[in-house]
Amino acid sequence: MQFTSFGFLAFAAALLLIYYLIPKKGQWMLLLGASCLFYLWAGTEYLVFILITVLTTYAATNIIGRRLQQQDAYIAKHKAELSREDRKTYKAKVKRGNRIWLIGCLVVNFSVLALCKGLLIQPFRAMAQDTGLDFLTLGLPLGISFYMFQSMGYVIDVYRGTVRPERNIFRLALFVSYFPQLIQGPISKFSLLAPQLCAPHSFDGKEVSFGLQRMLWGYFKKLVVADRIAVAVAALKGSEFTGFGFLLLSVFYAVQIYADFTGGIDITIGLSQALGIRLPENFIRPYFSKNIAEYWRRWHITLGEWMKDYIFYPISVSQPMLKLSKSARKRFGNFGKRLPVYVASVATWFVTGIWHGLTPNFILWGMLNCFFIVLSEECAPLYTKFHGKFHLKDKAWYGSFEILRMFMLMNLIRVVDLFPDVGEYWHRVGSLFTTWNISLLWDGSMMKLGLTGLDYAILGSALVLIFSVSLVQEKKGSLRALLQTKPDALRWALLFVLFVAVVLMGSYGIGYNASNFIYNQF
Amino acid sequence: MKKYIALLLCLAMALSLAACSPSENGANETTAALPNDTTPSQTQPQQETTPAEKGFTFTAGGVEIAMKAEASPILAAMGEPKSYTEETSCAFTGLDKTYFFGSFYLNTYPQGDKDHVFAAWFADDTVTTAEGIYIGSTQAAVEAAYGTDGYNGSNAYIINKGESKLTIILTDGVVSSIVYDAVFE
Amino acid sequence: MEALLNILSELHPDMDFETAQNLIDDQILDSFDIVTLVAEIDSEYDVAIPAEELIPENFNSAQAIWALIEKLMDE
Amino acid sequence: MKKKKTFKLLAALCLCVAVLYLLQMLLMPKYMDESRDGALIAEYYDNTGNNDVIFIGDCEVYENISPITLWEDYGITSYIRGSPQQMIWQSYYLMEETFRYETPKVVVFNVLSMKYHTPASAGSSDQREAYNRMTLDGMRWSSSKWNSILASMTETEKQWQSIFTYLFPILRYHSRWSELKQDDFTYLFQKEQIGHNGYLMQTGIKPVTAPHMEKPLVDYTFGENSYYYLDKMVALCEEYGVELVLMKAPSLYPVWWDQWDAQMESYAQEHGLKYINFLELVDEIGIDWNTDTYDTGLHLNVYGAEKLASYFGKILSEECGIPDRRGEEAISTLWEEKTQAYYDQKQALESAEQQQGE
Repeated sequence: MQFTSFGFLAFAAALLLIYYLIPKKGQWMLLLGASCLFYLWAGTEYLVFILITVLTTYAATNIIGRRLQQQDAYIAKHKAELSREDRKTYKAKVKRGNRIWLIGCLVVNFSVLALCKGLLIQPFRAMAQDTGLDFLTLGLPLGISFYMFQSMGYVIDVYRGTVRPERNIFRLALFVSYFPQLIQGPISKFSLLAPQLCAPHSFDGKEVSFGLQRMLWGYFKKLVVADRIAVAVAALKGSEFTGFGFLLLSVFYAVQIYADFTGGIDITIGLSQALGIRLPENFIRPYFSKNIAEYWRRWHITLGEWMKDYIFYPISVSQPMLKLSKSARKRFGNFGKRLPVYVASVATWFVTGIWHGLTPNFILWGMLNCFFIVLSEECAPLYTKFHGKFHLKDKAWYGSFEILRMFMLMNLIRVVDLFPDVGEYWHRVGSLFTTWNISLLWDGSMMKLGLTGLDYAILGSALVLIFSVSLVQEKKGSLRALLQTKPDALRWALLFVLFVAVVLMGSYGIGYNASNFIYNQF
Repeated sequence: MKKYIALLLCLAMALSLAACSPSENGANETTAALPNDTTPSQTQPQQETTPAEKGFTFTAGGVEIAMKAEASPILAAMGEPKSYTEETSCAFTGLDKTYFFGSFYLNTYPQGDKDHVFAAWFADDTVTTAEGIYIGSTQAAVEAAYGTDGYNGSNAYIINKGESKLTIILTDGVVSSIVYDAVFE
Repeated sequence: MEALLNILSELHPDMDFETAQNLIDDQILDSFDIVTLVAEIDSEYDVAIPAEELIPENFNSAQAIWALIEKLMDE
Repeated sequence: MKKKKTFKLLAALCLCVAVLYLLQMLLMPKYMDESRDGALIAEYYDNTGNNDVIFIGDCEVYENISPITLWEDYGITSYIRGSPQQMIWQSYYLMEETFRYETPKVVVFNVLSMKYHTPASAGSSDQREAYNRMTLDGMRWSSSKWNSILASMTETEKQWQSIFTYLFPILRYHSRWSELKQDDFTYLFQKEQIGHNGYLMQTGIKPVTAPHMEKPLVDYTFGENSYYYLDKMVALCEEYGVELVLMKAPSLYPVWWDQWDAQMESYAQEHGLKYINFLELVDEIGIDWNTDTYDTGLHLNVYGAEKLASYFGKILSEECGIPDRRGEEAISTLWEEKTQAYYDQKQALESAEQQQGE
């Protein structure tokens, strides 16, 4: 069920109503029921995948949890007779056992994920179709990349001893399948999300109203902007658009993906807020970033955090890496010191790449990001020197220049998503330097992308609005809180106008085509 | 008028949202496709595109007649039809035209500013399919030419190939009608 | 503690680490710095900081880092 | 204080709903100038009660029979509940709805739509959806409308969960605001009467030039779903004590195959119904294909429709016992007005036609 379907809205409305009417003890069960329904809607055959994750996660975390408990009990009991060394060896032994359970669980789950993703690409796709697994080739089970990572993060946390395992399998199932974040995240941490899911929530008018406002804003971005510009993005992928056309594609794609992804997240977070559940932010106006590291702290934050906590840090502070660091330092000096970080970065971005898709272009996408991060890190002293000399940073325009530079760079990296054929991508990138066809802006080509002049005007106005709102948020914080201080009538009027704008200008439904209504035969 | 309304709406929308028309068709088709980057769960596999297979044809008046082909060369070759009707087109805007050439009927639909073949059916046994079947052929001959896959179990063979559908209807074990249709997605 | 402060000021010479309390939250130390720090601490104090201890609370100030080192040495 | 706030909130909500409702009225097609057929269904509610005969079906009823002639020649009061390409399930639910307003003596159902057994069998999905709108949007809310919508939705519509767009048509027509015309404002609150008791008048003439040609079918048996709704019609009429008459209008195409005719013949016999295939009675009725059709035989024009009504009225009054109500004063006055409007339009259309011809 898509967020933009009428069914989803009706579903969410009904849920909200029931949620605050039933006894608070039952709220989490209602959420679980709703999540199951949501998942079943996508297709019954996919339910088995999420069940595998729930069951294996439940088993592994509870076994590890019990072993840790036994360990603590044992140490407490024999505190007097155990030396520090004894304690260490005992703990290490328990940890070795735990690790087996952890790895078992991770292997099972990531194999399922790899299988599901792998069957989408050739030659495995053809093999699956031959063996009757063809339903798996139609698309990924709903939200599998998201709930899988969220659950595995939880298993690792239990292994590390930072959270206690959930004993109630149904509560765990809710944590895994909580439907608002099933489609596109955010990837929440167990310690933050699970207690909220199961806590009783009383109706709080302000929270519900804020949540709904945020949903409305999300729908505006998704329906008015993302779904409208999607046509043009698809058209610009056509082979005739090289040079400036490619640059345009990268910008259009940036608009589409931003409006779509942040809009969807707004709907997710907004709905959750209306339910009394706070989810982590996933975006903080990423296009205002001035460098790539900042960009990745502001774009798809929860994925970045996940990668940092479970891939980047564990690799970079592992014993072999520390050893490597020591030896490399002797040989290469300061660069050697950073070597482990770079190795870990490459690994992290490789995983991030294949998480997005098992095709070469996503791996290239990850590596490009990694390359620029490392590059900017290595060049940092150079920059410092440069700025020490020229004092550009004091200039008012320099900040905007940095933002624009970052925006264009990230656009060009991101657009590789659209080209499964990596060669085609490089060809287009090359054409940036050879083809100067900026004239397509006014030679009528823009009108052949499936958008009318009115569409462009809507898009333009909507983007101005989104930009202004972002600017206010960047400078003054929450716009909703700001509006709250204004007269009720003004706030209501603004929200109503926004609502009407979504209804009238959203790209949804069958679309009115007058010629269909012209009577012609029966 | 349109401009006034646009202007009015513009004013009404204090948020400086310009009033414009959403594109009618295209937008809806793509709403389902969320970007891969953000939502791997929605990743759609690349569709394999097989080159279009050639559809069923038959030959009359020295021209090969294929579905969706442009009608004008066929009409030129066939000369004056014995009968001709036209009616407002149902699925397309414009006129559906039906020609009768004595041995077969030809039905066309407009696309762009040209007519294309929408359907054709035989009227007598002077025309044969490219596979040699005509009105009066036996069921055995049909099966020899087209196999048994398209048999509907009672009175007809319905076979799809490329952008065409061939329907052969039998009465008492003998071919009584042969119909070609253009196939649209 | 002395050695730790040295390591820190090597990373960011212009910072006063003795008083700073929000090294992570104010984005003074990024993930690259943390990893470097872990390596340095490992060679200086022979204490391996495991990945699960790499959380903001443990790295927000020099004192917090020092407390972490002491805790790990104690184990 | 709190009371005041609640009041304000309620007032604001009412205002929002009112604005949305107005917008919806504005955005819905008015069917006054183009696609006038779309306006017919909604007009019934101003003409309920006292109709002894109800015609139900697609354009083969609302283009081919003139109720005014039935009144003038036989004093029969009748109404046509038809819309473009009206599917049999839509006809059934319209029948059900009509019986909430009045119980006629005879219901006449035109059987052409038997050929479509599912929404998908009626051609292109987009077009089908548009016809659904013309039939369904005009209906007032009732369980009949709801059920009719559920039975009518095409695959595309189901995918879009279009049920919500029937509940709130603004969701269907939301993008129409850039195409609004003067008509949309003129007829915002009050529409003109387009039909004459459900009859849509056409005065043009376009003679039949050649026999219509249609390709043979593999299977001529009507679909199960078609029979399912026909059975329901029979049962419903029985329940209300209404006589059901089946008719096939004298439209030359779509072709009414002999095999179809035979099936209707035997169905009528089996259920003790009257089935009249007017195609076989063209000469008796006196239809002249050179003057009585406006589109080469697909529909009759007003001259043909008057001839058919004149012929059909005889059957209705003599065989079905429909009374002559010209003696009833109230009804007479009402119908005289209708007759006047009918001839006014006829004259207007004819002179417009003439002007165009010159």
